[in-house]
Amino acid sequence: MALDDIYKEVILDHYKNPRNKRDLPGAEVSCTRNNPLCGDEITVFAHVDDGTVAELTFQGAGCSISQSSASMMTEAAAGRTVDQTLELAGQFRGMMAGEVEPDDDRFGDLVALKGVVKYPIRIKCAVLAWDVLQEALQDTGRATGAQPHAVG
Amino acid sequence: MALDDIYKEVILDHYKNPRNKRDLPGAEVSCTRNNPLCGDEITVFAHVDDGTVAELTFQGAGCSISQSSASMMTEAAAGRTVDQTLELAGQFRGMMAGEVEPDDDRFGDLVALKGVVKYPIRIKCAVLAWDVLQEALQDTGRATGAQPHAVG
Amino acid sequence: MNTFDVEAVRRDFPILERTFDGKPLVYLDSGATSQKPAQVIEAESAFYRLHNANAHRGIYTLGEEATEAYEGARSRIARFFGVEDASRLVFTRGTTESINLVAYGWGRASLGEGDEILITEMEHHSNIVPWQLVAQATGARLRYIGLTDDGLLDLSNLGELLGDRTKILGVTAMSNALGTITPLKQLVDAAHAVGAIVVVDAAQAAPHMPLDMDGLEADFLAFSGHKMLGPTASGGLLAKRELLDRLQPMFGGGDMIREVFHDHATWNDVPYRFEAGTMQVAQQVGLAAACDYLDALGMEAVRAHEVEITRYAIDRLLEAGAVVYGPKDTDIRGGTVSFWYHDIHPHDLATILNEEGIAVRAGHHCAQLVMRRYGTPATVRASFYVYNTNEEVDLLVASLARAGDIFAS
Amino acid sequence: MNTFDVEAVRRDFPILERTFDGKPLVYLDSGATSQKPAQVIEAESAFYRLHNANAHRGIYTLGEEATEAYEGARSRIARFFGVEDASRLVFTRGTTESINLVAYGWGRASLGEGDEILITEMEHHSNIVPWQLVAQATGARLRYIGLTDDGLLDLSNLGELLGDRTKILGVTAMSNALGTITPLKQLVDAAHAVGAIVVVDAAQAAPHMPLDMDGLEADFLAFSGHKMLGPTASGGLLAKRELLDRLQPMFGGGDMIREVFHDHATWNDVPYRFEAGTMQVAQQVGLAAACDYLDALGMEAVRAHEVEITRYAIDRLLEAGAVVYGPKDTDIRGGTVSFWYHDIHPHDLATILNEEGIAVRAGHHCAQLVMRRYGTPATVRASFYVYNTNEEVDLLVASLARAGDIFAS
Ligand SMILES: Cc1ncc(COP(=O)(O)O)c(C=O)c1O
Ligand SMILES: Cc1ncc(COP(=O)(O)O)c(C=O)c1O
Repeated sequence: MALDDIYKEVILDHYKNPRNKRDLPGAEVSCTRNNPLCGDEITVFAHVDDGTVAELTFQGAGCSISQSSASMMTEAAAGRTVDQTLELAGQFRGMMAGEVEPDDDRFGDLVALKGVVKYPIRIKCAVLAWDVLQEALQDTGRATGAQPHAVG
Repeated sequence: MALDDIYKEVILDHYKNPRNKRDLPGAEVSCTRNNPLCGDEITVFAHVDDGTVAELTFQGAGCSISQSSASMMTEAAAGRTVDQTLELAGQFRGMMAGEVEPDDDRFGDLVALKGVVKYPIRIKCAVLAWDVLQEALQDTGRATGAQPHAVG
Repeated sequence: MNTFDVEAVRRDFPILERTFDGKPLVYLDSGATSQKPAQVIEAESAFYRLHNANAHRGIYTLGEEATEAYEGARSRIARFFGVEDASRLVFTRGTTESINLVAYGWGRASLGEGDEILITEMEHHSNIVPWQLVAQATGARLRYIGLTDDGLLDLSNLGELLGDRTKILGVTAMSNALGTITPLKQLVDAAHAVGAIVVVDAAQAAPHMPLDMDGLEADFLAFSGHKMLGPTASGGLLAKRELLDRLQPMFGGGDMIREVFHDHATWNDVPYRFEAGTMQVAQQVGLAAACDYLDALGMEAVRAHEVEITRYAIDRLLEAGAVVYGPKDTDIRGGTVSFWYHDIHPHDLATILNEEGIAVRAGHHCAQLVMRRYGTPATVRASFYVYNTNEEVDLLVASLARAGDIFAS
Repeated sequence: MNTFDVEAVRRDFPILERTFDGKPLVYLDSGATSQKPAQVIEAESAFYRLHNANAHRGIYTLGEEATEAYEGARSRIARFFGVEDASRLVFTRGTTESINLVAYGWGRASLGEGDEILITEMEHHSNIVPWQLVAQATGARLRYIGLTDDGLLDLSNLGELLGDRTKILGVTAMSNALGTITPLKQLVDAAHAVGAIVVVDAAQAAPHMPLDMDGLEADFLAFSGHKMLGPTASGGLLAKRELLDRLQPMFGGGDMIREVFHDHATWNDVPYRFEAGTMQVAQQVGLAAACDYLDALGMEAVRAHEVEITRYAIDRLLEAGAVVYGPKDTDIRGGTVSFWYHDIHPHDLATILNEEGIAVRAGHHCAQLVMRRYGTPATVRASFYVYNTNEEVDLLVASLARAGDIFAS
């Protein structure tokens, strides 16, 4: 059954028991973004210390794919340098574009999201958290994040 | 040949030798209108004296149908009362809509325009002069006529 | 037609032959866009094959045919809404463009500080954002009629919201997120009593129930052809004639002018002055065929069919433990049913239903204020039309159980 | 294709089988709108039969197919103009809407007193009236590049017309009234040298000659699908990406927003923030098929075919004693030939030609400033495309003689 590819146990587990889902007081870096199609929303908080993502948490609401991806991301990225994290983001994107073969060591639970590739419209859900993280890290100056072009 | 219906000799004669095509200094009534599709333009001038169209002239440029119709109109309408003229306009419109059987006595040369009914898009050419006349007579207050809704 | 023969209707819709992994398409997203009967598809392509030319321009026979087809469509579509004077119908791409035309041509042109625009929290973004832009550009104030817990307009404080300062009331005839049919006549009367004009968003109502433009006494009424069996890019704005005479054109260009000089131009007659450039000729011809199709079914019969299926769907969904938004009484709602099933996120639910060939929408339905009002970021929405059956509802409900299993595991 | 097989092309156009009183259609009004090959008609109707759903909205497979078709069309059409980044293409109904989008989203949003907009007397009303409205709304000054007696832009005083105050230059790539191909690259360079942006009206050029958006360095480029073998209601606005980031949205509504609050909204990404409401999905899919068709012919071959027929037509018309407007040199003109035959009014001539099945346009061609410049209220215009032949030109010229007889009598 095709649905097994997407609703794997590990995904549902991260969805129901999200890791690192909390505010991070005093975070140097934070960013919020939503998916305009569906309203899924993710905020990422990070302590960046000497070029390293020392601690990484998230808040948000949305579907199992967006929320589990965020949860897995906080596990996979924490402790890496900013550059390594951005590289990982690129590789994750590559996996979701069907271009990069995932590597268990680096990806950990994230490998489970590979099945989402077969559901093109859900890919945006899977990469949302990574978009936010990337934006947060690239743009440490802004505290409130990436809401573009407000009216008025 | 169908074209004989529209390009009758009398039409071409009025086109080439228009009657009453001149300005009318001191006209109480005048109005200009054009056909936005094609740019045909007619100005009508009238001396209205005691409820009668004492004198009627036109100026304009355009196709054989619009210009001959104007020329014929100046002949058919002059000397009638304003009410009679407006009635004639209504009958002419009726003929061009294929609803009124023309009556030689009242219409004179105008009967020749009946063939235009077969050319729907040219009907507007035939009635243009009558539109202008009607507007001029209904609206004796305005000197410069019916250009509606200028910008700025 | 006395009895509604849904099987005969279904045979007219080629797309219903599609299968996905062997499962037939169960299309429950007509609220987003309707499917098209062969008659409409053929009307549009016959126009290209036989009569295509630029309308209002050519002196040749083909050009006359195109003009007749286009203006014939205008009369036909106006008549669908009970309007005999075709010049009261301005063609647009659909509801969004129609509302924006009023927002630019009336709102921006006439509002200022101290004026108010009143809309409802039930509106689609297309009847909110244009008014926000008007408010920002003119200094007018944008106010909202709220919603009751049952998904109705909260009219308890209407007397406070609607007053001399109110110049425009914008209201949907039927909510695309809740299904609610609004008490339009009451609102129109109240607005007219204070001198406000009423802009009705009929995107959802026009396809699904009889609408009588003049019975409603609406000032402007916007609709989308693509939601009522017509082609994409068809639709329009109906108006009282005297308001069109005062509406300012939004777009400048060809065919909307009478004369052009270096520094200014004069306008063509109504409605042409609002139709700048080459319009969606073939599409409006297709929409006229859609009006023929719907009128042959009879809009009362269409409404009755949808009431039946909606009643059935709501009952079955509630039985299955779903939370259904909006009113449950089919007298005051259309066939658009928003719900949550257990705590399965709408996206997940839609993906699982899709595996069964079932097409439902999941999201905020361009009605974020409604979502926020009821404290949810999204719902699943099943919306029914002439080609849907109770059997399809059964399939939907059976598939919900399956989704429950996956998320319970 | 190396040699241009016009008979094979003609077989693709169902409408060319039409006869009028036994006389085959001779369609010489492609400047107004082109005819459609079966491939385009089929692409649009296949979308309805197989993939119809609202793009960008559905999570289900059909919705993904519709989104892919729509976004695939965006890439395909952008590529027709040499543009790889599809987000640089905003879909619109055509040239008029595209130019108005720039006029509202850039002109009104950024111009003021002291600023100047420079256009040419050769423009179609669609590239004049929107700028008049901008000038009136903002206090900017509208100026004109004049025309030479030969039908070219008079650039002798360009240095005086174009300066620091010039913020926008609007210019057609090919005149629809005179056929003139303008020296775009020279104008773009001159405009950029003073910091003005350039809005190119490619309505006539896009169908008839290779156009390389980036080679031209145009800032905005507007085109109409219906003139390039595509459906009515298809078309778009191409832009430099960084300008789209700064362009203000014109329409508010669904799908163009990111988030909507009571008092304001935030915008979606480029190009979606300019596409409010349900768009002309099926029509843009049809236009992509038209781009396939044209690219299979090869735009160089299309241009060569038209140069040949235009050369032939001008020679035959001049021989017959017609007065031909615009340049006679086919290197600097397209296949749009405006003329007077003797002193027969264009309307009369068009009616007489129509009796022979020949469709030409008579009128001001939405270019009243051109008409006034050359002292005529109207011309007859024959405009050629991929399906026209020299034999059709012969028929045209033979019928002129007949008209001469009627009016000489
Ligand atoms: C040069 C030119 N610009 C603009 C337009 C307007 O195009 P559309 O009517 O498709 O908006 C036309 C077509 O009539 C044209 O020829
Ligand atoms: C109530 C309502 N208003 C407006 C719209 C916008 O219609 P369109 O996208 O056809 O412009 C819709 C459709 O999504 C709707 O349901």
